[in-house]
Amino acid sequence: MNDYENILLHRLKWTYLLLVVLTLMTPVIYVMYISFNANGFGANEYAFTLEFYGLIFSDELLIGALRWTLMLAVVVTLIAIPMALLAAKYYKAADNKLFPVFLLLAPLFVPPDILGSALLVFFKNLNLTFVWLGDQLGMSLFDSWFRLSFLTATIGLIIYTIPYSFVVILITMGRYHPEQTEAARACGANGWRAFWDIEFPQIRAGVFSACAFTVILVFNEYTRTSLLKGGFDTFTTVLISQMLNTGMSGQSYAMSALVSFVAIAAIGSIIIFTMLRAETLSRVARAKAEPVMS
Amino acid sequence: MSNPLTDMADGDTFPVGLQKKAPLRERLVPWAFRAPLVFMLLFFAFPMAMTVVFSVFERTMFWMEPGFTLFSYENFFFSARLVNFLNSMKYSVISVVICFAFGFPIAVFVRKSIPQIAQHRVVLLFILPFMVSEIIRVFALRPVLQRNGLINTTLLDLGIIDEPITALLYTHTGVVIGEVLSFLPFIVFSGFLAMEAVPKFIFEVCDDLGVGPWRRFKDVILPLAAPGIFAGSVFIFVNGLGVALLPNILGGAGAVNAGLIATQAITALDFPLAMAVSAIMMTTLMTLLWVGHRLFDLTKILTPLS
Amino acid sequence: MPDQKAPAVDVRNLSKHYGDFVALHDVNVTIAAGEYFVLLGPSGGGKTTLLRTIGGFHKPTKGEILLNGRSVGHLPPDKRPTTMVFQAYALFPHMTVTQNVGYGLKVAGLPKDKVSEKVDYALEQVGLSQFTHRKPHELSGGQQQRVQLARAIVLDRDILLLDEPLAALDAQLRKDMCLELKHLQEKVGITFVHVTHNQEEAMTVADRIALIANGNLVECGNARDIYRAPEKAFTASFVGENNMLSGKVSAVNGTSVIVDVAGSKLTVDKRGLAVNEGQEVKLSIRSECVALDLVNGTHAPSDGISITGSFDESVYLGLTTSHLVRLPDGTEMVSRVIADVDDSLPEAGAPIRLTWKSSDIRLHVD
Amino acid sequence: MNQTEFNRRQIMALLGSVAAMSGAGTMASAQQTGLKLWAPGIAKVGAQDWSDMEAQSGISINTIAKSARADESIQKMVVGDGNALYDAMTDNGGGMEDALASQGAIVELDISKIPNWSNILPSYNEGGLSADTIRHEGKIVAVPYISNADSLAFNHGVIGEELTSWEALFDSQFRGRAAMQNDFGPTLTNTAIYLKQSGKGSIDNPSDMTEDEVRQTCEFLIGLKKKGHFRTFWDGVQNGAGLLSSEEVLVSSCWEVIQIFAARKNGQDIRYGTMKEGHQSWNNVVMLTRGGMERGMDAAFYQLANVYLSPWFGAQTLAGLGFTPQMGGVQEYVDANPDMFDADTKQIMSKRLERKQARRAVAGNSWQNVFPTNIRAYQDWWARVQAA
Repeated sequence: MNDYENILLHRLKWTYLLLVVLTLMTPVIYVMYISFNANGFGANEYAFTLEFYGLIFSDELLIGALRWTLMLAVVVTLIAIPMALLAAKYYKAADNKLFPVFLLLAPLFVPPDILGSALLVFFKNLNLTFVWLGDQLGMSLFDSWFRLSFLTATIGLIIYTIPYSFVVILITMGRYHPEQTEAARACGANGWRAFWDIEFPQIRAGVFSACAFTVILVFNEYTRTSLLKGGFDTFTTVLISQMLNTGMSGQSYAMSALVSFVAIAAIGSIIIFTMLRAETLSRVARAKAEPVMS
Repeated sequence: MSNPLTDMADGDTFPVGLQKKAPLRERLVPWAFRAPLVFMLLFFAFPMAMTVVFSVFERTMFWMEPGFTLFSYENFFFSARLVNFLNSMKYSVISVVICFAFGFPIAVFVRKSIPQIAQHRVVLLFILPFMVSEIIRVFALRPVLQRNGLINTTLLDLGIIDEPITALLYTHTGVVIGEVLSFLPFIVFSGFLAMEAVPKFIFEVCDDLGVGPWRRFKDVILPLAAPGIFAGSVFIFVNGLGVALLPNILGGAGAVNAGLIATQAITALDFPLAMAVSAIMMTTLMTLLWVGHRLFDLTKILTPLS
Repeated sequence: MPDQKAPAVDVRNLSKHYGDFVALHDVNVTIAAGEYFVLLGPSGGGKTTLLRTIGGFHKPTKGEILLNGRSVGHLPPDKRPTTMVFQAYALFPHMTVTQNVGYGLKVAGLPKDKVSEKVDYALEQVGLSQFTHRKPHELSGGQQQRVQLARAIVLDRDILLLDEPLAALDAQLRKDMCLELKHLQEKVGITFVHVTHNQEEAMTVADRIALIANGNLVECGNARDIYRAPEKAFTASFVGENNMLSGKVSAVNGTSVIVDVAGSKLTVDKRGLAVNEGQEVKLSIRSECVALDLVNGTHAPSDGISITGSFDESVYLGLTTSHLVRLPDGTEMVSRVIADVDDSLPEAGAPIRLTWKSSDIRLHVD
Repeated sequence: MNQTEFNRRQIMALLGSVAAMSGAGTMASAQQTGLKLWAPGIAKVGAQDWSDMEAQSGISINTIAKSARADESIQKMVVGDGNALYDAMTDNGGGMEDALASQGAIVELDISKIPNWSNILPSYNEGGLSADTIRHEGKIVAVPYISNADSLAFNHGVIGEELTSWEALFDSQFRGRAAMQNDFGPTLTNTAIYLKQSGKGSIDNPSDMTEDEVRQTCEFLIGLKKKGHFRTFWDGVQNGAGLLSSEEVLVSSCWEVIQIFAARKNGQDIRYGTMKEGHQSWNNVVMLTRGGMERGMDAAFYQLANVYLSPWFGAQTLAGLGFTPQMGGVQEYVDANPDMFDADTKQIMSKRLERKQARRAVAGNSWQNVFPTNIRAYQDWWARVQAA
């Protein structure tokens, strides 16, 4: 942004950008708007009420679904993030970079329904083969390993979220200088200590935002989970089955509004926090630089 | 560039001068780094490849049995499904173009005239729409686009139109609107990543040489950012083709894409057909990525990261 | 305790291949304990690869490395009696100076008070006692390198490896740091292995210098021998400002040979090298040993220790002035003089004779 | 602890969490002690959640939401793991109970354990009109809880006149303002009834058509769809009601509960007509799964079934969702406790009951069979209609 640029044009571009973000946000705001409307979706008159927010925690179905979704989110994050970290380290050191990149980013390009149905049929067949194998060997240890259950949903979601966390972690790793790991090794730290003491504290921000991102993705994902889940209901599948049946109950709107509000607050605080830290760092740096000049 | 794989491997001491075979533990460690790839091979690459095999199975009442028949492909190619598939391809291309027209300039603007530290934060703004589940976002579009929806009522109040536009919903336009609103952020992300390949001084140099924004875009930015743009466009195209949600909720007559065909087939217990559609989608995807890689080496996308 | 007589670093026919690129080819070198040894050479010559192989960051393809008599080929960097100072970016940005310096001790498991005591002593040695709570990005280049030094010496390892530690500093600071490094080494008394491409830095700090180029150890010796009596042609071309001449041997008599260079016959001491007639050889004369013979011009008979050419131009560099002369076959010779020449110089293109002492010209066969 | 340590520990953690997960998965489902009921929202009355139903039946109920699609439930119960997940389920009688019983997914019921079975509608008893809708090979395998004759909902406020024939749904005056259900069962049966009664198609039995009859019906619909006659095909109550209340469509073949919700939403005059050609009648039944029986949940099932056949439930569903009660004695029950419903609800209830009798009296009615003999033809042709 040099000095000669036309300030008006710059502001115009900024307003255009914010306008696009606003239009993309209308569904989120619309859901929040409905969640406070007493007579629910699509009604003409509007009566403000907080009733539904109260109902959220008494709605057994919703709370059960929330519990399952949280469990799914936690387990997927606990597995996907370390895997993304290992994959990023492997990618950095690998000489043939095309293969890991293709394998790890390809799930981004596979549409949800296609991935879901392909995995569904694959797991069913796998389960049938395991059952057949069990009969041959006369034991039923792994009969129900791959039936559609929590495990299959977790595997599907790991495949869905790992590209996102892989890229996020790779971006933060881009700024890390490998000489520091070597320096740590030269100081007597072994591989793990060098990683844990030196590299991890510097890529921690990336790892945490990857975790937050994965949790949000798992929370809001419907298509793949609905195809691969077992008998339990996750947050989104309950919302959809309500939509397809008697219509989303008031508290469902309230819950989704609450979830998106919490997520926005999380992302918003990350933005503000980094802004503040950048501000304080630059102010401190300026203060330090001052005396030298004077 | 030291190779973390090897240094991390020799994790413990040996008696002096003894050069025996590396212990199991040392050979195990490089495998820990390959575990994610093995997982992806086992549970992603292998199942997607198996779709081709399952697509030629015989269909039974409730499941399928091994066999070889091209009935599913025939069922796909010689029926209205093919017309729908080609149609949804056409509309996907339209939404790619619209997304690119609306989204890419934002990436250029962010990269060009926003200070370096603030850039990531501005791009983060585009993650906010994903805070609500994709399905609620699409459902919420209905009251906006329908006959007495938000758009029609505001236009009517302003007197711009005198009777509501019905083409916004339950038509192909509705699907395209849904696709654009769902996938616009992705062109901003991939554009932003692609613009990483365009060094900052390019803008000063072009100004210096008196190069107008359009020519600068055509001759300089486009060639440099091509891999990222291509990846973003393929992402939107393939998702437009494969997300069943959009035509299902917003589409009307004939608005059926591959994803919807697959899921409808699954509900109708016609698993071989669903696998045939998945196989066809995977081949389209692979050819697109292969062509893209030949034209502009796609690994260039991640080079700014490593 | 490593036995005294074993050399600190003993590299035996070490080779390192990256695919078909040969980074190091059959290198043999021994560095005595307590010696300040410098690996000098052009960038990409393999000196850094050698240093990093000694440090354990690369595995040798062939050959062996013994530190204090023990083979360490399979040991990782943290298990070797070595530690390292890098060119840049090697300080831990999220730690203060004290934490940086004390990290090695913390990893070794020393109690807290012992660590802070040793850290303060090390910081004092490098003169950074009042910067203890600063973060790396708040220090200057020189201070950062001093912190690295402190971080290395605090570990009391036997061998300290330095990978172009002063390359990122500006000229004046580099001069001061060279002397500091030398004094630190004498004070601490452990072996330093220092990699640089800067000849001056090498000669300031080094007890012995090894010249390494395209994967080979060209020559090894103390600063004075390398400068005054280079064995190999490459050493001459790299160290100091030597005039390199190539010619054919026209006659061999006793301890000297006659070499035909650009039409003149030069007599050169054989130095015991096996040379026969007609062989292509290289000669090197340090430019400060070459004098412009303004007195008897070109008509004096050729006496084997002079050559004629046409004057090109002269370049005034303050302390020295360089006179450029073009020989009949196009090669260029430089005569460098300390004194500020006040009398008139010949015009460009005028024939001129260059003379030198017979002991100053050296014969090289490879 | 060194690098290899980290990786081994990390792999252990990975395996540990996988085991924990599958453990958690099974543990969580076992811990829910109540009757695991796979049912849609319309299977409950009274409060928003299932508390009233639980109070009446004296058991705890864990419901898993179920969509109306027939083939989805077959897939889940026969190929999927429905039996492991659900103790009881609901679906359309007269078809689904035969399919599931034939595959051994549901079990025969012992009606002696259901006291209220005595006041069930006579047509369900042996030899009655709809006897076979709850029996498979003569054995009772299902308990009906609601039934109805689906008709045409229309926006009387806008149209201005009472519609009494399916002709209106397919008439060009409502081009682009008509809608039908996005499920081959009801839509094809309704269209077939119209084609049969109006003589436009040679259809013998609309509820179990031959391949050629299915072709005729679907080609009729495809022709209309190509002319842009249908605004859309609705999925679920909220979608159907929204179409009518937002005047997106003026006529729609749908369930009566959709017409009630649409009318209630913005107070428009949306009515549910009686069609002279006949209606697609159906009932919804609750069934005990084999898994439920094996897990000893049959006692709880019988208590719930007893509530479904109680006049209390009949009155509530008639008043709330407008479905036909499956038992007699509802009117006496309402008179017995006058304070349950206010005056005009009672008046609406009696008017609804009247109109339902009128609809059931129409000769052309035919049963919606969700599992017709050549279901494959239905599915293939329906895919063509959807793709048109």
